[in-house]
Amino acid sequence: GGSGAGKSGATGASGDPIRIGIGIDAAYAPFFLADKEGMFKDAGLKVNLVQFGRGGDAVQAIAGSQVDMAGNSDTTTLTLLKQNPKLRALFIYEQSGKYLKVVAKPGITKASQIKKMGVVQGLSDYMAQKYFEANKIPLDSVKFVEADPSSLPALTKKGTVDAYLLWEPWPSNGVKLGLKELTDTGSYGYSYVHWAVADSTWLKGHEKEAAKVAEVLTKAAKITAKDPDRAAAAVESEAKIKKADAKQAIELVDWDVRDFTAKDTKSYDEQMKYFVDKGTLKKALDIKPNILTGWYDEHVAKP
Amino acid sequence: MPLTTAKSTGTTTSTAPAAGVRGAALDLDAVTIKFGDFTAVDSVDVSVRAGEFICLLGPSGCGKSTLISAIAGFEKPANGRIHLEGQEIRGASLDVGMVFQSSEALFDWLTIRQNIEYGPKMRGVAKKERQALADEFLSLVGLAHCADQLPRQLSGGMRQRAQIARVLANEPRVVLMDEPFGALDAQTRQVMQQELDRIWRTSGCTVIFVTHDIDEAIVLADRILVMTAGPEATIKSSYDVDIPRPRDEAGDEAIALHRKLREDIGAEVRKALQGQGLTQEGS
Amino acid sequence: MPLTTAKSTGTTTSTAPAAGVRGAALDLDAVTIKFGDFTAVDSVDVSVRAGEFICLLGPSGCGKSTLISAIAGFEKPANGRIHLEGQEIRGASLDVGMVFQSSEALFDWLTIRQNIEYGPKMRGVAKKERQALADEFLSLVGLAHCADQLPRQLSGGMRQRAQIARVLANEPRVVLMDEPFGALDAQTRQVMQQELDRIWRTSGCTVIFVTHDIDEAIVLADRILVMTAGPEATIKSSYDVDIPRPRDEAGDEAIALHRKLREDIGAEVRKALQGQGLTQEGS
Amino acid sequence: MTLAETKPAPARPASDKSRRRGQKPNMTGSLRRGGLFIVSIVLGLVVWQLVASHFGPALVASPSETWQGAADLWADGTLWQSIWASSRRIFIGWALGVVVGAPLGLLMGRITIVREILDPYIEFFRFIPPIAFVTLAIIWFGIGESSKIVLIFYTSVFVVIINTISGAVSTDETKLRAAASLGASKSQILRTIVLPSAIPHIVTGARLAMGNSFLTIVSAEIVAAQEGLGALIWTSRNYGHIDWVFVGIIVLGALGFLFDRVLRVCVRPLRRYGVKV
Amino acid sequence: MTLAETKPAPARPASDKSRRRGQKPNMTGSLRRGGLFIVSIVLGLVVWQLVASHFGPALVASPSETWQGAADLWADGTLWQSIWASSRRIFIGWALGVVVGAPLGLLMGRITIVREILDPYIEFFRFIPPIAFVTLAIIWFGIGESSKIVLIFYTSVFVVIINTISGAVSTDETKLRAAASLGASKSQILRTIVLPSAIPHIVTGARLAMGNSFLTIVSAEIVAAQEGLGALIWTSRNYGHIDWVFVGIIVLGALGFLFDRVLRVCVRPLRRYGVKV
Ligand SMILES: Nc1ncnc2c1ncn2[C@@H]1O[C@H](COP(=O)(O)OP(=O)(O)OP(=O)(O)O)[C@@H](O)[C@H]1O
Ligand SMILES: Nc1ncnc2c1ncn2[C@@H]1O[C@H](COP(=O)(O)OP(=O)(O)OP(=O)(O)O)[C@@H](O)[C@H]1O
Ligand SMILES: [Mg+2]
Ligand SMILES: [Mg+2]
Repeated sequence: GGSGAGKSGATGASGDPIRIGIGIDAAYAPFFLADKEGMFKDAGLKVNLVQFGRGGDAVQAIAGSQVDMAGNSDTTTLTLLKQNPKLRALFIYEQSGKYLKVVAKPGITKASQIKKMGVVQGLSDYMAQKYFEANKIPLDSVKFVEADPSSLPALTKKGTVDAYLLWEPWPSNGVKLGLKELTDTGSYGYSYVHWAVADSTWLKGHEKEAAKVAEVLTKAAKITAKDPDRAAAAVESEAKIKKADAKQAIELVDWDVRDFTAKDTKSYDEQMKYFVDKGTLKKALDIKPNILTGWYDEHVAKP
Repeated sequence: MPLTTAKSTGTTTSTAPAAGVRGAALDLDAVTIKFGDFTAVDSVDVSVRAGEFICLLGPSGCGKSTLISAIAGFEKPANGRIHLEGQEIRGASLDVGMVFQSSEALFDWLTIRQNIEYGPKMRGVAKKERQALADEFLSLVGLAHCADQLPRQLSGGMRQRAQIARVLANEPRVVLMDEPFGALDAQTRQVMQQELDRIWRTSGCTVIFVTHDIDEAIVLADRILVMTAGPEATIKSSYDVDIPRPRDEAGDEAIALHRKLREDIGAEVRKALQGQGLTQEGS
Repeated sequence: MPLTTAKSTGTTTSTAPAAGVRGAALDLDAVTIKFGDFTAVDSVDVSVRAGEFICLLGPSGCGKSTLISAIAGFEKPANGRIHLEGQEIRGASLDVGMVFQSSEALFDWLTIRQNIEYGPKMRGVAKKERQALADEFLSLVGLAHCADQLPRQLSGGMRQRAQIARVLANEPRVVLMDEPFGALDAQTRQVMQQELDRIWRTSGCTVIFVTHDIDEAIVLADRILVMTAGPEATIKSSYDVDIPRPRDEAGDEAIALHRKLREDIGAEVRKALQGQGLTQEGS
Repeated sequence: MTLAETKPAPARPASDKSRRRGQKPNMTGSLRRGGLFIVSIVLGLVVWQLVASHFGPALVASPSETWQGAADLWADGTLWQSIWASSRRIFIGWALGVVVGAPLGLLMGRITIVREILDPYIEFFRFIPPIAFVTLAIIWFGIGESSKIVLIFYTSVFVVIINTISGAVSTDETKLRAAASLGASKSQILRTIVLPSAIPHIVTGARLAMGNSFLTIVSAEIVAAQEGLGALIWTSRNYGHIDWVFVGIIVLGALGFLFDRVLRVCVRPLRRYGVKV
Repeated sequence: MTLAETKPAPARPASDKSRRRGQKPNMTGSLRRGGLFIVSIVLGLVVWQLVASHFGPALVASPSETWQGAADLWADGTLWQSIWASSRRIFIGWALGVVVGAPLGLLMGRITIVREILDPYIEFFRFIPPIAFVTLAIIWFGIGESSKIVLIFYTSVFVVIINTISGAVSTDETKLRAAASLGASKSQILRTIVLPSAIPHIVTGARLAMGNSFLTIVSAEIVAAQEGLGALIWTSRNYGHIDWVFVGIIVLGALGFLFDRVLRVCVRPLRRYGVKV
């Protein structure tokens, strides 16, 4: 049964439990692993993992003071900063150039053949634009069709769209339907990145705990990278995702907990520009106060 | 106050209710009607000739409505059979029209005129004809002035008259009437009786008429049936009324028959009332 | 068939309906009742003494039900006032009980007993007492044997009796009855009349009784009011009935009064019927 | 609507005619109603403002923020486009639901065999959230309007069916008997007796179905909707645009209110069938 | 339920007693009903299988795949846990909806001022999708059970209110008058006349509200739900686990079917109030 997450607070630890909001997704493998194997408890932490249908909701729950920390993809979280100035990005715990892929219907082999592109608003849309830009194809020559992830493989198979760009499991799902993987985002230099985010007010009094969480995740990420089976088992039991699927997803990701780099910051400026162009944001936000570059290196001793 | 035959004014006589319609013979053969364990009507045997006018009398709650419901095909007898011209009755039909005791039977959402036109409309009678028919029966029951009102805008007696017009306009072969004139004043009632009598004679339909008014039964009926007090009510006695029409309820024969009937029903009522802890002194 | 006073059997007399209840005087002062543009009742002036028994007669559809609805507080007069013991009537109340013309007024989801106990229960009468009251009135109207049945399981006449019991059990100061005995056979009707008479005399309540039966009016009333034919119906004439009680409808005085009333109403009905395209021959 | 209280004197179901005439008491009545309505709105705004100030703009957009958001969306045409797109979908899906549901309900209510055959399916499918059918709807009906309309139809049709059945089974027995013995055939009875008797229930069903259509608009527009209030709410929510989420919500509520008022006015001529709204 | 047809003879509303006795015709009736039911299920399965083979396992799980999925989920206890968790939420939210909605509907139906005050709010909020309130619900009621129950309550209460109002306003005028002149006070009339008259409508409202509760379970469980059928459907959907999605759907449908049957049995004693289900 996967109900353990909510009540996994270790006995004996002092203080209020730390509530961490996560999505129900293999991208949160280190969290599931740490929770399942009692690593938080071993570090003297009392942690409650709170699962949300979508990672975005987990971050929003910080605004509602329902959780203290959360994990989510950078692109999604960026847009949330406008309404939630108290969000603080602490570190990155995973990145991958292979997690998002372009999948096309049979007969289509290169970007120039794609006339209709299936995307999901946000991350997928952004990466798809970069894909066409990288292939020097003008964006106005492609029609972007927005849909929800689970229907895109079928729509591509039906021919409603020529291709789509999505995260796992939808690329493999499409392959099962007879579609072809064209490429992944890494091939044109873009990665899918997850942030660990905290509530600034909470963080003030809990720097030490946050650091400990980072340490535990660092450890858990290493295990995830080394032993995908073990991590997949944890995902299966905590999030009801089939082990094989979880493992497949886990293997596509670089599990490495780290601080922000200049390259990251540059990518955020680009994304900000994308959102302003799209009208999602009225003007580019100054996100420097929200992204605590250096926090990880300062608080977490490199092993 | 002796009354001769009635006549409705104006155009009505020209479009007289389909003189071609013939009454139908009815045969009730050991009819028993139950509600669950309760036997309301038990083994009723009656033969009604085509075109006969039957009045049904009996104490309150004996089973008159139940019996005619069965004839109308609404109630399935637990035992026995009812035949209309040799055909077993298996459900409601155009042949048997019913004026219900309660005026809930009117269709609230239709005007009085539309209520009256309902049957002909369902039968596919052309609009013109339907209207003429409705006009005729509206004035027959004295409701021409409220043809376009809804049933809830009428008084109890007017609603009952509307129901009568609706059934008669449909020209059924057998007309069942459950205390149709109960809510009318004596004079309106007389006019209605006369109209009914006229229609009956013109159309030759069979009528079974439930009433509590013995005089009414005497004025109208070819034959009067008296039911026993329920439960397990049955036909107690049958009186042929041989008085020549038009009849005078104050005539000698009529008065003698009245007395007999009163005695007959009275005995049943007393039986019923005694069972219910009530007595009637001095009678 | 002369009838002397009635008496109900057994226990009923001992728990006689609260002899202390006094009737109330009613004053109708230029009462006019409209439905939209239609004036049903126009300028009715009537004074009813406390404890008086009034019978209201009139052609079908003239406005009898409308008038007593106003007295019950259901219909607000467009003009004029109705006073009960000097207090203007502004809505339905415990003081004025009403037996409706239609038995839809019974509560379908309650048994007959529960219907009868309804009023006392609402007034907070203790359970024991309520039961005794219900028993009394159940046997009064001859429904003791179907106390636990639902209204839809009764015949039309039985339902009407249940309604009467329900109102009387509530001991109102004014009892309004809209053709309460219309669906009863002659004998049951007589018994009911006698019971009503007895209750009226014991309790001293005021009664306004709508009926189409002239004899009934003569047997029961202190005063008979005849209404004109509608629309704009009003009180045409008033007859004091001075015949000593118990009355015999076959007595000379009664027959004379009957004739007068019949003539009086008849004239109104003829007026109404002529307006509706109907005539009555020979009268 | 003035029939509500039990005792005030003009409670008797008066004629249509009499009730239509605007008499003085009705005038003050509608004045009071108008006043109450404004008070309701003002009160709602005050409570909203209080809630908003309590939770802050990250969670609850204040009335003024929402107003600003609405103005922005209005200026670039998005708002009007969304309203129009969603209204169309809702209306068509709902109308289909009523048009299909009412006859089905009548048949199921009065014909045993039809009910026995259809009942298990209806009692099964009406409990399944439309979100489960999003993918199937897209595959079958494409990413155009049809799939969205079908999803809205899906959530409205059952409500109409169930309510119509309940109306059909409670048709007055005496009227059914009367019609049958006046020579009406089964199908005529269905059309001329059962249908009129069930009209108040059908109207209630239609009003509830309208509500359900609105509730489904988000699920329906999650898919391939570039425009529409549901899409607006969903994407704004994903981007943390609380003010736009609130614009969507308020507009949906107001639109629903409006639709219901219009529906009520449209069914006024049905008053003789006992419709009281 | 045998009252459906117009003409068959025992159509007259017979006494409760007579209808309860299982007589022979009823025996064959229930046999036929049972047979039809099985035919319905088999037919449904066949159609499902055909659809599944047509679309393939990536889009539509076949009956056998679904069965396998269910067996797996059953084996590790997830299924039972989900059923139990969701049933609890649905039941509590729904029951609250009925308990709050019915009295409110009665008051709104009969007391003009109450209706005039509450009507604008109800006609506004009933059109707003619960998904819009997910965030607020969490903030107010926490991430535990309460917020989910509140969301379910939200979608069921309006249905009950609207249906109850429609019942209350159609209370027979003669009965209201009779009660008033038998001395019943306004509140007594509400309790003893309006309520009994509205019971069939309340029951229909409750049945529809049950449907709406089920439709909301996915929205409700998107949030912070570790278990439940809505969460199962949502997660599996996001992971392309079509078989588990189908397990969730089928179980929801079957559960709804079951709940409705239980409800119908529970309201049987209300038959004298005119409840026919
Ligand atoms: N649906 C029913 N269920 C149970 N019993 C019923 C039902 N309908 C009628 N009865 C019973 O059957 C008997 C006869 O009823 P019926 O209505 O036929 O009487 P009636 O002769 O028409 O009386 P009335 O003159 O008062 O109208 C009564 O005792 C009544 O209680
Ligand atoms: N709700 C209403 N709307 C319009 N007109 C009505 C309404 N109720 C009654 N009327 C009209 O008022 C007049 C009087 O009706 P009322 O019911 O008082 O007659 P009544 O004397 O009781 O007749 P009956 O003896 O037939 O019961 C009738 O012409 C009727 O059409
Ligand atoms: Mg009868
Ligand atoms: Mg009257």
